Amino acid sequence: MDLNYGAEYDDFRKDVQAFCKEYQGVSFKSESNDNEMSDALSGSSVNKKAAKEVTRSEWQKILIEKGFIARAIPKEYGGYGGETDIIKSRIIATEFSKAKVPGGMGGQGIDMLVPTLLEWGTEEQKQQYIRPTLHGEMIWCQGYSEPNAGSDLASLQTKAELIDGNWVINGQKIWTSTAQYSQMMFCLVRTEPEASKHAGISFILIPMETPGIEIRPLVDMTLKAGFNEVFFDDVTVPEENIVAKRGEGWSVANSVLGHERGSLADPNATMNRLNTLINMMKEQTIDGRRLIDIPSYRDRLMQVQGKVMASQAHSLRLLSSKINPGQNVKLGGMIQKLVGTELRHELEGLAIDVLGEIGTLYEDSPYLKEDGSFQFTYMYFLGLIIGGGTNQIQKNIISERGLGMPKEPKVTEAS
Amino acid sequence: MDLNYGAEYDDFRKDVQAFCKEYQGVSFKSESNDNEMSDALSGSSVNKKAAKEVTRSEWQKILIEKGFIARAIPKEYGGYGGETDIIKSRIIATEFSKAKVPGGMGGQGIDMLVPTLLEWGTEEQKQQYIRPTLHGEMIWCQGYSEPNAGSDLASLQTKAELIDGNWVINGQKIWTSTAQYSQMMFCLVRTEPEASKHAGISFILIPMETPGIEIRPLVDMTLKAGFNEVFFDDVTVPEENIVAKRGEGWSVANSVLGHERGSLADPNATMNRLNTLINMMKEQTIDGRRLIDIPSYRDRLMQVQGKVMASQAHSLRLLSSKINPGQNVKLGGMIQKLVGTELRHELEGLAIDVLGEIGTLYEDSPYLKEDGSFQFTYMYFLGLIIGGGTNQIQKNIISERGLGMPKEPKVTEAS
Amino acid sequence: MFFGLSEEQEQFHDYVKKFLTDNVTVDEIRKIASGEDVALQQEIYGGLINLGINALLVPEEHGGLGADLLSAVAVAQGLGAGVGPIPFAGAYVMAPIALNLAGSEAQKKKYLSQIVSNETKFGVGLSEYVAAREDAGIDLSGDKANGKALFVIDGDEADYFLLANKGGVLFLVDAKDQGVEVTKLTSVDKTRSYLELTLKNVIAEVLPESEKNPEIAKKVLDAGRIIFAADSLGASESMIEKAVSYAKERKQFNRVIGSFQAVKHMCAEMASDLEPCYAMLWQAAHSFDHSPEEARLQACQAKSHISEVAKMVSKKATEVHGGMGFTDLLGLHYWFKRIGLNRQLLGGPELIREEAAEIQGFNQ
Amino acid sequence: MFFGLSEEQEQFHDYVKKFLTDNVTVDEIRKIASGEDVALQQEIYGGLINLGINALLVPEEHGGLGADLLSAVAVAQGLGAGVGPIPFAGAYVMAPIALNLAGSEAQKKKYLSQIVSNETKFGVGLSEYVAAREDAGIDLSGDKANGKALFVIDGDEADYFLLANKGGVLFLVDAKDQGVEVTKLTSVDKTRSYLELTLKNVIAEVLPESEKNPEIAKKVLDAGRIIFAADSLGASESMIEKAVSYAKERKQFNRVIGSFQAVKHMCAEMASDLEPCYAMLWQAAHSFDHSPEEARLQACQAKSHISEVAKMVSKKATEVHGGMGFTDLLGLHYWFKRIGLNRQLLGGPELIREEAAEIQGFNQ
Repeated sequence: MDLNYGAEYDDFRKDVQAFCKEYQGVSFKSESNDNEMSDALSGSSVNKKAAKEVTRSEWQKILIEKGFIARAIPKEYGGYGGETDIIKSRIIATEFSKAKVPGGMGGQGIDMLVPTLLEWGTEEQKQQYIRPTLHGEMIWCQGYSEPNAGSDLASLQTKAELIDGNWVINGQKIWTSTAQYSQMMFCLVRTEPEASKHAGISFILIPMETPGIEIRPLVDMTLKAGFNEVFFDDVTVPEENIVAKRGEGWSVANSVLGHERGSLADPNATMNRLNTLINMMKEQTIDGRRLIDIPSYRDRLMQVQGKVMASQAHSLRLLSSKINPGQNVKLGGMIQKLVGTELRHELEGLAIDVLGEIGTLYEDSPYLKEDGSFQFTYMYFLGLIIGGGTNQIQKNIISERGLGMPKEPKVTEAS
Repeated sequence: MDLNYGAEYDDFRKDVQAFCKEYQGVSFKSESNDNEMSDALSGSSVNKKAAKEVTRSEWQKILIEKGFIARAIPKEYGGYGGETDIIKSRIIATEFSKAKVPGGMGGQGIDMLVPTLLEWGTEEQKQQYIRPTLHGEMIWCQGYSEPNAGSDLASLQTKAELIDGNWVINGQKIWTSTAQYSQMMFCLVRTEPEASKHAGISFILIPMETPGIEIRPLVDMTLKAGFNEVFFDDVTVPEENIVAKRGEGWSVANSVLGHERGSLADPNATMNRLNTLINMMKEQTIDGRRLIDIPSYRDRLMQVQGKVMASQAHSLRLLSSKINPGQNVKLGGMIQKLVGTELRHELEGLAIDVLGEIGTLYEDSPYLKEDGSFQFTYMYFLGLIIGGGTNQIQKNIISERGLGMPKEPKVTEAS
Repeated sequence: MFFGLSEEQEQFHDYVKKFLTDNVTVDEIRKIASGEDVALQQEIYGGLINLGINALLVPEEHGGLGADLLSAVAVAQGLGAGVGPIPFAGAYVMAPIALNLAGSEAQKKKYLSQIVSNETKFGVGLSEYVAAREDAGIDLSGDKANGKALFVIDGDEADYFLLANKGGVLFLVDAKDQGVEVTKLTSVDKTRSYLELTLKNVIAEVLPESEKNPEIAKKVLDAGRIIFAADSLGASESMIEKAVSYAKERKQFNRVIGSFQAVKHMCAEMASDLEPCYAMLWQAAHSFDHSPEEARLQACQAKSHISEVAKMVSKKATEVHGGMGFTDLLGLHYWFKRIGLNRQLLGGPELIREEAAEIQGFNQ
Repeated sequence: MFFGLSEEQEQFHDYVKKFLTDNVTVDEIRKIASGEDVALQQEIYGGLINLGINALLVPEEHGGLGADLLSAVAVAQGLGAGVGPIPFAGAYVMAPIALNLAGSEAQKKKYLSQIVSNETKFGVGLSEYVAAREDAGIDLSGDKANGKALFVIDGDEADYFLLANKGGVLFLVDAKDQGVEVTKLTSVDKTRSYLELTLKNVIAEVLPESEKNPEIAKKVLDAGRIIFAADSLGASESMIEKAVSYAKERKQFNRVIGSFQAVKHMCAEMASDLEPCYAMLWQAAHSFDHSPEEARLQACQAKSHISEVAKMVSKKATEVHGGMGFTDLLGLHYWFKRIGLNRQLLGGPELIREEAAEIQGFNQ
């Protein structure tokens, strides 16, 4: 066990700290696609009074230049051109979080499309898409799920036919977040209707301005977060917008899917939320008694704290396994989505319970605590328990791939 | 809602009370097949100082004569010859329990074989077996499960062939409680190897003295309760020992199986155990603090109490549904085994936890509380969660028969 | 001996459930929750008033139906099942019970008959009596009330508010009194009203028996808790029904998802935990009228236990619906939120379990 | 940066686990638990002493290996995995740590080297310090101790007992002292020793630093709790392994039961809850040596959280085994009982969570 990162990293941390000091209080000129609850989700508190204003895109460029994001992406595609270094990533995350300096943009373009193109894309595709994506100038949405292809994603039916050198796409996608702000979509479509379920899928890039695309907002139970349905009616894009070969779409999608699953419930964000909850329990009272002095609340808090501590330590172990190749924590990575989303949902539910009737308030009230984010996040994480491969599907994966248990016998006909 | 039983029953209750007063302090001349933990299981406290002594069999006859047991069984077979009246049964149970007067014998002969014979038996079988069984002179054990036929009972392989007017039986049974004390076994055997799984089974009565039977005690995790394995090597019994027709054994068994499942966790016994636990938590201390004054223990106690109260009220509703034919509580009956065994296991686990290190003591120690029965019962009810159709099987039944959900698609080949 | 809802109570329940199923589709709930269609809400309200839910608990001598609490439970189960967007627990259960138990003869005569005629509506605010949050709390001196009452229920069109001070003295204030300032609070459950009252030197009309007997306020509280438990039970029942029927239709992997053991077992677990709650709830309501010595404990345990079961159901039923459960399309979340609000009203499970222990003398 | 067991620690762990798997079959555990084969137990004990588990935590200057607590955790995981029927947590973790932190130079010199040579064995009884049950408790006046210590661990062949009074003063008593009366207690877990001591005017050899610094007793307690958590984690790991492999072999309904979603999900739930416990445990052990300011909270949380997870695992793994899980045939219950005893030793989860809150200043 060695929790020190070494001198090189100590120096790096100092650089990051200096940067954070310089940019402390930075804020963004208002752009549209900010989610008002994103801070609650990431567990951080909002820095509302800002000193410096930059655009999101400017900020991206500053961060790339410093190597704080897009670190391992070649310079020619707009990245920093360095080596992957997850310890540095962690130091950056930690120090930015401490100083309340905003990190780089996330989103499906940067998190999923860029690594996909780096692995599967043609030189032209890399040249064309990566730089504007990294700079926040090209926003992407993901077209995977369909109304009848959720847990069973591979049964998707949106069709693309190659007609006169163009893909002509018809069908429907659902759960497409940020569709309304996106310039582009990466999309799974069925191009080989004769092939088997998994082998008939291709991965295609679609400009969202293309005629024939209709976006309908999909309101969810929080009445806030922005999912959409996207309809395609003879949407036509050039043949070269395919990534990898025809029928390789399933492999393309799977090569980065694991990444998304792990990132749905960041243990550090959970720890921040726990601290927010603890502080609130010290401040709020019932009949003059502090919430934290009510033993049954406190016992539940301690139970949740135990789980949060375990999760956080576990994330360190996973980090370690990435930089120490001998360390095998295969199962340890697989459980992250299941354990993390359930824990976060539980934590937010506890916050609601200790607040009692105040905990039921929503949207707008002088009595709201943390902007009512506990209710929002309680529901949002129930959504994440369901989304990104429901936790039932996760249990299938853990038992089959993690524990080597047999698959369920296949059923060919619908019962 | 009407919780009164009416004047007739008030009178009956007085009769029962008078009887209980007369026999208060009755105890049994020692016979062998008492389970030392049976009181903990039934939730009652043991009446150790006894005034009157009778044999088990004498006591059975007294109770039958009064109509307190075997009430609806015809006189000609040794019963009381009255009508089924579950309110009277409940009054008897309540008053006997209050006065700590022992009830009638249970066991698989009286609870399962007698109703089976009444429904399916020939006149000769009824004449021959019911009376001695009711009188406690003929003890029965049940030969159903086999090592490879547990949850999937219908796949049982113990074979009976009809040779020269005799059934010749070979095979093995497991989980046979009281086999070592029994005069008789009722047994499911495969008589029609060509028929389908369920249609190939017959129900046969086997005297335990028959040569070729070997009983091996099966020690369980409590190291106490008495299960056995029973081996059959050319065990030969007369052709007329079959109940109903060849191949009807599955139907015969199922006609009384539901009864056993419901009786595995009596809510009144659970309530008695809860009261035992509460009293103990008032008496025992940690660093001078009463256990019941430790808020996190108390909160768990209150949670369990809520469940126990719900179970007890539910049992009244089930009772009501039996005497008021219009009342439909189909699902209500199905859940009893699942809910009851889990609750009891949880309750006993709570008792162990509040006792802490004292709760880990077992078998013999001056510090044992309630004879160490919490540990015993904690394990025993884990056994019941598994036995009598595991709680996973129960959930299948509840979802399929109770909620009308589809069966899992059948798989014909082993994977 | 009969343990259960009487035929009449069953009918009441079925009528309410059916009325809401027929008249209040998810689209309509959505309009009501967003405040878009107030007329519709009034229409539904009127329909249920026609059934007599307002007169249910008013004694016959004051023109009511003189029914017992179990009848109100039957109605509340139906309201929960259909997320009925109308006042009930406060206006038509707690208020008439309080007036009947604690009011003077003159007060009873005046107000109870007005409840029956629906001329006068009561909002109810006992939150500070149960557990005061923030700087809330009401000071009652003589016939003047000052302070703040949070989480007043059923108060949207109230003519009077029934309130209590910390000592359990019940009193009425006139909504038109100049010193009464009303602020709307928004909860997750927008099908029901939620108010904050600020009282400045407001005339308080005390219900005199409550001054003499502090048990009366507790009794009113018991009734409210039993009704919210009934509401959550009804909502849970609907969520399970919806989950089971969705699972029988939705196909994935060439099978209806209801044929997967994981989905079946989730449904079985919900049903198994909910099923005993019916009897628990009915027994509590029955005891309220017929075995008062058992009623307080049963009311506390019913509220806390059913709240816990309902929370589990609201999560699992949503999960069974997959992504559709998370959207607004099926509107499943209205039931989820109804259960969420009921859980906290008049005390969350932990606080009520503390009370349950106290009732039994377990707290030193 | 490396988060995990070092290669050497892994080897220690694997050696212990393998040694027990190879040498201690279920039949042998059964004989040891029933007291039938004491020689076998001695042989196993000897084998593990040969590995040096006794010398592990003794500083090098006293002839020991001078290893850190994480190394002891590696051993304890292995012992839990194989229900190792030998003394460890008390004799070779808590005793050397107590002696090293609280002993005088003379005491260290004398006793620590005797631990290394295994001439002297220590039983440990801190139960009364943690939470006194019944009329237990030790009164220490000058160099005389009186009273009763329950649940002394590792004491079967002890030459000395390490005890504490309520104030956390640690002291040794000689097992041969006439005033020491030893009674065996039987717990569910018969693979480990459990004693009651009655002390009448017994000579108490105080470890002097513990008088000056009450934090030392807490530190000894932390170490013990971390070790019992490690033992439960190892036992849980084995139970999951056994459940998974049983489910892959056992057939019902023409399928291996491990292909049923219900069984698969039970296994996935066990594995998912256990997996983060490794890191939690290792971090606590690491902090014990390297970040003492974080160690107490981490030790408390590791003990209570892992105890809860292990309880769940012990139930579900037994259920996956069906009837066979309930019998003595596979001996699965030895792991079940090991987890059951560990859970209560040095404080059950609720009591320890109270402490965890206190450490953070959450209790008023």
